[in-house]
Amino acid sequence: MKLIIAYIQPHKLEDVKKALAEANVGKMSVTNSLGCGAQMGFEESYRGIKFEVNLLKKVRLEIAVNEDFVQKTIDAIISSARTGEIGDGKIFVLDLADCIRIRTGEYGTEAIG
Amino acid sequence: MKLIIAYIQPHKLEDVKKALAEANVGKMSVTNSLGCGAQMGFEESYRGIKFEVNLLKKVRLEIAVNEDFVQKTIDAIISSARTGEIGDGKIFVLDLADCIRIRTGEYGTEAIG
Amino acid sequence: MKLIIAYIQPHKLEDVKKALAEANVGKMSVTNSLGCGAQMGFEESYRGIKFEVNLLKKVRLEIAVNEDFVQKTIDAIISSARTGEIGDGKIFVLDLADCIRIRTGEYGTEAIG
Amino acid sequence: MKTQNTGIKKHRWLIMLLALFFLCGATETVFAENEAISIADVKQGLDTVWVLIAAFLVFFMQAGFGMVEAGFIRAKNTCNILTKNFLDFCMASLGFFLIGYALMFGDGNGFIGTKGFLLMGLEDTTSGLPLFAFWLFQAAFCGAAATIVAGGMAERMNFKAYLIYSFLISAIVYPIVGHWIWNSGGWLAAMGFGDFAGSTVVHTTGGIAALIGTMMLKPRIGKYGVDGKPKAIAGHNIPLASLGVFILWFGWFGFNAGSTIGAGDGFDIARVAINTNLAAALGGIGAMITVWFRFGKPDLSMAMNGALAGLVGVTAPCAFVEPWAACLIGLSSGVIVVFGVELLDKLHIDDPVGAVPVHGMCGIWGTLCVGIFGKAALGLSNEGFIYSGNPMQFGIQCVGSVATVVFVLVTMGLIFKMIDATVGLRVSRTEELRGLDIGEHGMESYSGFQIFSTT
Amino acid sequence: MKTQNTGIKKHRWLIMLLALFFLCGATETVFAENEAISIADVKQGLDTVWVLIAAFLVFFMQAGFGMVEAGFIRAKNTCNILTKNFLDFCMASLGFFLIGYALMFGDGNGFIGTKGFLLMGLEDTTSGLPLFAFWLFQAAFCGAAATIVAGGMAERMNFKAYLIYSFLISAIVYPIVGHWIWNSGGWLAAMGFGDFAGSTVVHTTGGIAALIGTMMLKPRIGKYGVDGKPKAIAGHNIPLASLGVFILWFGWFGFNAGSTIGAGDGFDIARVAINTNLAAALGGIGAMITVWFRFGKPDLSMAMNGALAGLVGVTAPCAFVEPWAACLIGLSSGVIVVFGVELLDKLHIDDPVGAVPVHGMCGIWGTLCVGIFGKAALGLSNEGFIYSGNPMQFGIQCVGSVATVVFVLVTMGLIFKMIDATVGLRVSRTEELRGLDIGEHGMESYSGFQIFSTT
Amino acid sequence: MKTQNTGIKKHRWLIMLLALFFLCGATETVFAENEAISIADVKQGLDTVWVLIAAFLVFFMQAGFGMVEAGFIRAKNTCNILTKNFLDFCMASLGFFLIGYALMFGDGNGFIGTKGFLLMGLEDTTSGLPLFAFWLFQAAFCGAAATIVAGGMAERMNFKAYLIYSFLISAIVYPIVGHWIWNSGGWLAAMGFGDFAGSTVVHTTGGIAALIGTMMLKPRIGKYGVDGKPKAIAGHNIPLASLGVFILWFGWFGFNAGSTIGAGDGFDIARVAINTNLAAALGGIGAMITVWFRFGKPDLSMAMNGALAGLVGVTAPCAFVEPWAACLIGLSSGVIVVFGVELLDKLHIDDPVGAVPVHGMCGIWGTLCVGIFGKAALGLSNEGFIYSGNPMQFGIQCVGSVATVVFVLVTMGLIFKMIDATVGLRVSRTEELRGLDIGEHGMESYSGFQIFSTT
Ligand SMILES: Nc1ncnc2c1ncn2[C@@H]1O[C@H](COP(=O)(O)OP(=O)(O)O)[C@@H](O)[C@H]1O
Ligand SMILES: Nc1ncnc2c1ncn2[C@@H]1O[C@H](COP(=O)(O)OP(=O)(O)O)[C@@H](O)[C@H]1O
Ligand SMILES: Nc1ncnc2c1ncn2[C@@H]1O[C@H](COP(=O)(O)OP(=O)(O)O)[C@@H](O)[C@H]1O
Repeated sequence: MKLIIAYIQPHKLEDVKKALAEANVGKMSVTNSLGCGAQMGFEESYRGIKFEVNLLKKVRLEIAVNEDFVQKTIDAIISSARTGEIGDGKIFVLDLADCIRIRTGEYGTEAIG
Repeated sequence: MKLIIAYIQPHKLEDVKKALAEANVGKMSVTNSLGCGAQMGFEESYRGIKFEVNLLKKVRLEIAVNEDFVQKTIDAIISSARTGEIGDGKIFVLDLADCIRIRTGEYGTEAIG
Repeated sequence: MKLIIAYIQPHKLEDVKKALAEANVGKMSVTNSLGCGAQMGFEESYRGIKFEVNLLKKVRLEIAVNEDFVQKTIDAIISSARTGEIGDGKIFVLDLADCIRIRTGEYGTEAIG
Repeated sequence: MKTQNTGIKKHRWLIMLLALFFLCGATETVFAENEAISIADVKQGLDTVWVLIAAFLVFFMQAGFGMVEAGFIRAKNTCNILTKNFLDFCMASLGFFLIGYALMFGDGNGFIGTKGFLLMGLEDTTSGLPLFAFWLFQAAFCGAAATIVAGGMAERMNFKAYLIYSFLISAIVYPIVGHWIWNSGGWLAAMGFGDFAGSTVVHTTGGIAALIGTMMLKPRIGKYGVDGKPKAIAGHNIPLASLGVFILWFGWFGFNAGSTIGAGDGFDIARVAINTNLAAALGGIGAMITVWFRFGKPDLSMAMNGALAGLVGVTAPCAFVEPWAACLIGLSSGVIVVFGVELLDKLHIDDPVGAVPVHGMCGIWGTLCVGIFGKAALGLSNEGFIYSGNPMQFGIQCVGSVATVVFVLVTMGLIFKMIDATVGLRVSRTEELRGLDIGEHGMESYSGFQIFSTT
Repeated sequence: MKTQNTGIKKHRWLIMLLALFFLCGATETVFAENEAISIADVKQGLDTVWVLIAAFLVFFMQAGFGMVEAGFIRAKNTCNILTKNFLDFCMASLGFFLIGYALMFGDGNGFIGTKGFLLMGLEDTTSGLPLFAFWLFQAAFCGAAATIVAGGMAERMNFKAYLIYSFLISAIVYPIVGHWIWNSGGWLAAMGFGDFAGSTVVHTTGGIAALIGTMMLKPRIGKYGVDGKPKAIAGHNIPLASLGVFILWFGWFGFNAGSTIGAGDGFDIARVAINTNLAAALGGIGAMITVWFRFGKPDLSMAMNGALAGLVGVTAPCAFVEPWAACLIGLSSGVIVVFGVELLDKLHIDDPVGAVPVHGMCGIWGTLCVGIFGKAALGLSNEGFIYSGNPMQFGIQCVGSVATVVFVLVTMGLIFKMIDATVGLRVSRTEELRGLDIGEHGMESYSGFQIFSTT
Repeated sequence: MKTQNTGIKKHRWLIMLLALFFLCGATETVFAENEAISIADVKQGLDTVWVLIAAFLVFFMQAGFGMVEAGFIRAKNTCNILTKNFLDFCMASLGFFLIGYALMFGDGNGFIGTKGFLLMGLEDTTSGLPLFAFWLFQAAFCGAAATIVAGGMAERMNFKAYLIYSFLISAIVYPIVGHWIWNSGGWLAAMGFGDFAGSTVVHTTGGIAALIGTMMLKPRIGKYGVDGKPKAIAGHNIPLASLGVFILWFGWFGFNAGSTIGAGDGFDIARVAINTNLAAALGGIGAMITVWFRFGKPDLSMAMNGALAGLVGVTAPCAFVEPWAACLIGLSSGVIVVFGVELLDKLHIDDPVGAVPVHGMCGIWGTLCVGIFGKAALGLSNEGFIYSGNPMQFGIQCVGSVATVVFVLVTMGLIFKMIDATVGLRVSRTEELRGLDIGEHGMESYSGFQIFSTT
């Protein structure tokens, strides 16, 4: 099992969700996040003081999947979130030692979907 | 060491915290999250346009524990967060390679608690 | 590759970012989080009812780095976030199985920076 | 050319005619150029201006109520309370137009009016004002009585139930109480009961309706622990509530000072206005001191409730008392409201915004204050207790207050029971947990904002 | 000259007459020293007080517009709309001072005024009011017309384009329409066109300008799916919008009832005020019922639009109709607005706050209602259709409404085209996605708040 | 029986006396039936109505100040500033009732009044108004002066210190300055110093108190980097601030136009009102242009400060100048405020909301403008500089302005020192970091909202 963490542009969320659904990945958790990367920030000014904002709004997805879904998930995200411009985001893959469904108490790969 | 990530219903947070405290797990980090799972969303309508909301509010817990606390933690969460209804949530367990306490610079299992 | 998760005091974020930049770590993701740890909470009262607030505001950093950057990153965080007082925070280190840059589709250590 | 109105009398017509003749001549030359400037017209114009502006201010209080109620509850129910607040004014306008005004100000018996449905068959002026101006002022009052209840029953009351309730209170219950007290033919008015601007008519009515409603609804999920201890469910937007309090205070100047139904020579409206302000200020101070002493923190939400309590308290006596007395009334109301909030929590009556202590308790207290601090010289039937040592007026005030409380408890109790039996008073558990905004209206109040709520 | 009015009584007629005679002489000299307690002065003072307060209320509507517009859009564009709303009132004040007033109320021909630039060369009083008071009232109206457009074009219009547009509409387009209708020399005024407080002058003008602007701007990114289906882009702060609606309603009392330009004997202002209130209330109820039936949920945002629709609808006829007619006008406007919103969505005209249905459609509808429900006895040129069966007035209303629509479509269409060709009407895609607050102003509306927005 | 007031004149005394004699008889009987329609009563009624409504508007400014101050600071200190804002009005009401009014308007010497504590022993009317109406208007002013300071010292001032300060300024410091200028016996009044509605009395006093307070408090943690460069600490709720500005502008109509203390024949109040509006509008435009040129972005927060600056600037001269001059005063104030904000940042004086530039600097500037643009024909003692070339009035204005600045610096400096030595001016570092809402009041302003703040 793997835990996939993906950072994407906020306005791509709907597309990514659709692509994931088509890849049969329906479960996920979404958080908002601020990202600092290759993408340049922008300048704000408040009452005559300028300042650089280099934390940009991103959406963070956390998706736990069984091994055979890992590549499909990654591909779905890449295809739907890519615009080719800096700031498109990153995907991180972690090993998932275990997974438990609270409702039933099931463990492991059964519990993921 | 393990890093336990749990998604629970928001109104269960108080109960879960109490159960964890009884299991001697007092440290944790909490974030709000939006979850997409087996639980059905609901319909909103705004100015005559209906739309499906399928991201539901969840609370995300992140708890780093030593090996001997893993099962206790999981059990405490399950027992306090379970209602038996869809949407109760999931627990993910990850291997934790290291842990450092910033204040003291301690590493490893010492630093967790 | 490692995924470093750090919880720090909110007002230390600027210092930590500066320290990381000096250590050539420029990419990261930031989230707000509520932490429960050794640090005591505080008491609020609302309309005559007192209650204990023991979830304190923290900032959560997520930084994916290649192996040779791990220690530098940790040191930079410790040196910039430490005040010596309870509540300074924790750093968690996880193994990162893979990393993908969405824009280019690159995998692995290439994709991290 | 109102000179005639001013009345000339009867016989002695010859002299009168002569006089008139000259007057017309005199005034004509002045007025001929001036298009009818009679002093009576100007006076009526001025009185109308005053009462209309007061009516606008009272209308604006609706916004104040909405903001206070919204600010003191959780974000997930905000849209719901605002819809209730918005619609109840609409419903009150309609109900008071169709039925309410007739029941309240129409001729009839001591208990209820029976003439003037749809404002038909009434004279053009009333109390020296154009009927329409008088109606608007009274309609805005009616809306206030209805909306008070929304706060007490917030975060769990069925929306349809609220609509039915709000129509009934504004079209029937409130007008009946109003008839007793503000219709010169009402039985309490006949007794010499003094309620200048409505501590009883509006606030006791609204506050007691909130009390019975809140008791029947039961507390919100999670408000009282298994150990019975109350838990804090914090309001989600204190700046909004604070703005609401300022709007209410602002509007209250119209509420109280407009109840003179005319500008007169300015003395009465000035006294009412200063009393209103002092009572509000002292109410805020009183509540702040009390809450600070009892709970160790200067709690803004309580101080704001205190100012409102002072305003409610001074509403009945504002025209009958001296400024120093207004200070005392305000201060005491501010203290009462803090203990009132505590008391309700002990009784497990869950009133999220403090509608019962503010409007119910201080409405009663203010009514009684008329009997204590009121002065006959300022228009009250009997001299107040502290001046005369005679409890006559105090007794009358008790009668009126008790009568209103009992009447509202019974009628509103029945109405809520009926509603509960039909459409149901309370929303489902899931809906309450998820929030009424989504459950009832399918929309969020703060779309896009991350709101972390565990209750 | 009060002594006379106070009337004369009884015997002693001879002496009275003498007295009167001398008093007339005496008072003249008396006033010379005593600074004028003349009834004409008091009356003018009262009228000025009334119109100034009304002007303040109309000014305050600017806040209402700002809050409604801000509340109904996304957080990321809030600062931008507020800046537009704030500056357009500033620009309107300036433009109306320099040019607008002259074009609108200055003497000239039936189409446009040509005197009074910078308020120079005008008489001290106009319509029985000090010029400055009259100007302020009218300037506040002018600001309202300008700001209506901001809502329809929200979330994607270039800021500089907006500034240019807002100067032009308030200095030129609005004053010309106003001249036709509210200058006694205007061609529509001469025809007997009735628009008491501006359903046409202000609201049709603003609403139609919003329509053409919105069409030219194209919808917001993501508003219509590839399948053409509209998507909901929810407003970010419903309590703010709700407050805004209350402020508008409050201010509208000044808008309509102040349009009497004087207090008179109170009857007119009272009628206008009650009609305004009833139409607003019934508008809210009408929209609520309609939206509930059609979409299954009592949508607050629509109910609030309904109240505004009722207000817009009753603005033209408020002085000419009876309260029951105001109820009908309000109710129908409330229904219209719901269908209007739907219609625009079908036509893919993306109007985030409903400026076109509320101000444009109901502005026209209200104007026509004058011809249907108006009464000659209340000052209209011809009896309305339902009383007389004669469509004369209705016809006149149609002419005025059509003329205004066409004129505004053409002039504003040209203005927007010109602006588009020079500074550009619309912001870039990146800027729209990131939000205009950052793109145009480099600041955030809710600094520190976590806002999760995927549109 | 006002006929007497109207005075009696000169020759023809015998007949006049006769006439009066009979009139008295006549009117008495008339009034018996008619309840007093005398022109003097109506006039006094009208003046009272005007001043009371103005007082309500000034009171409402308190809400405006609260929203502006709250909106321009961080979320974590919002509740604190709102509590301060709320309580200082309560304290000012009390303090001005007990002591302040006596010191300000009571008879005494040129420096201070000594009669009328608790409003006792005063005549029923003052300046042709019921005393209570006059008091309320003045009390609302007093509250404004106190609350200005809250903004400058926001986000770090001890709550108890604030309460003490606010009582002292409203009960003592403000009334003394007011006595000099607005009591006919005051030494500056005697010199012919012109401050129509309080650029000096209210705004300079408040602004300079904010200056000395802010300097003594030191900047907020993190405001100036180690390199000395200022950092932006963005306001958390711009819509709230924007609403506040509109409320202030709205209320300012009452502030300035109500300072006529009567409606008169409408000319004065109309001039004041138009000047107020034009100065505000031009202030907004002036600041917007300046900030856009200097910093490349149209910064709403500055434009709003500009409107307030224009309002402050025109407050002293509003009755004495022509509209075109009001435009210039507004425009220049708008420019000044931008440079003022920059200057303070250079001096490391950390004034989160711009209280010093807006109220202090523009208060002084507005006071001087009286000497430049004022006209003797409009009631000023001497013709302004641009008309006469004579710097007399300008000189007087300088004297008054300097005297006020010095007096406030000294007294408030001492008061703040004393407070610092006893309860302490500033909160602890931890408290400041965590936010004063939790530290001082134990509650949050936006419970449940996720707020991400690193300062
Ligand atoms: N090494 C990293 N650790 C944590 N988050 C990262 C890392 N690299 C990128 N991110 C996240 O991904 C987002 C996009 O990264 P960026 O470098 O701008 O995109 P791209 O690689 O497409 O140019 C960042 O804003 C940040 O949230
Ligand atoms: N595979 C997954 N990856 C990430 N998050 C998940 C996954 N499955 C469930 N979740 C989280 O857990 C929450 C509850 O899941 P759900 O399927 O509704 O509950 P249940 O398994 O009890 O029916 C979801 O809303 C989501 O936040
Ligand atoms: N075991 C843990 N699991 C998850 N988060 C933790 C853990 N321990 C600490 N944290 C996070 O780190 C923050 C600081 O921890 P705390 O114990 O107060 O600091 P310190 O170790 O410096 O005394 C906590 O508020 C919490 O967010």
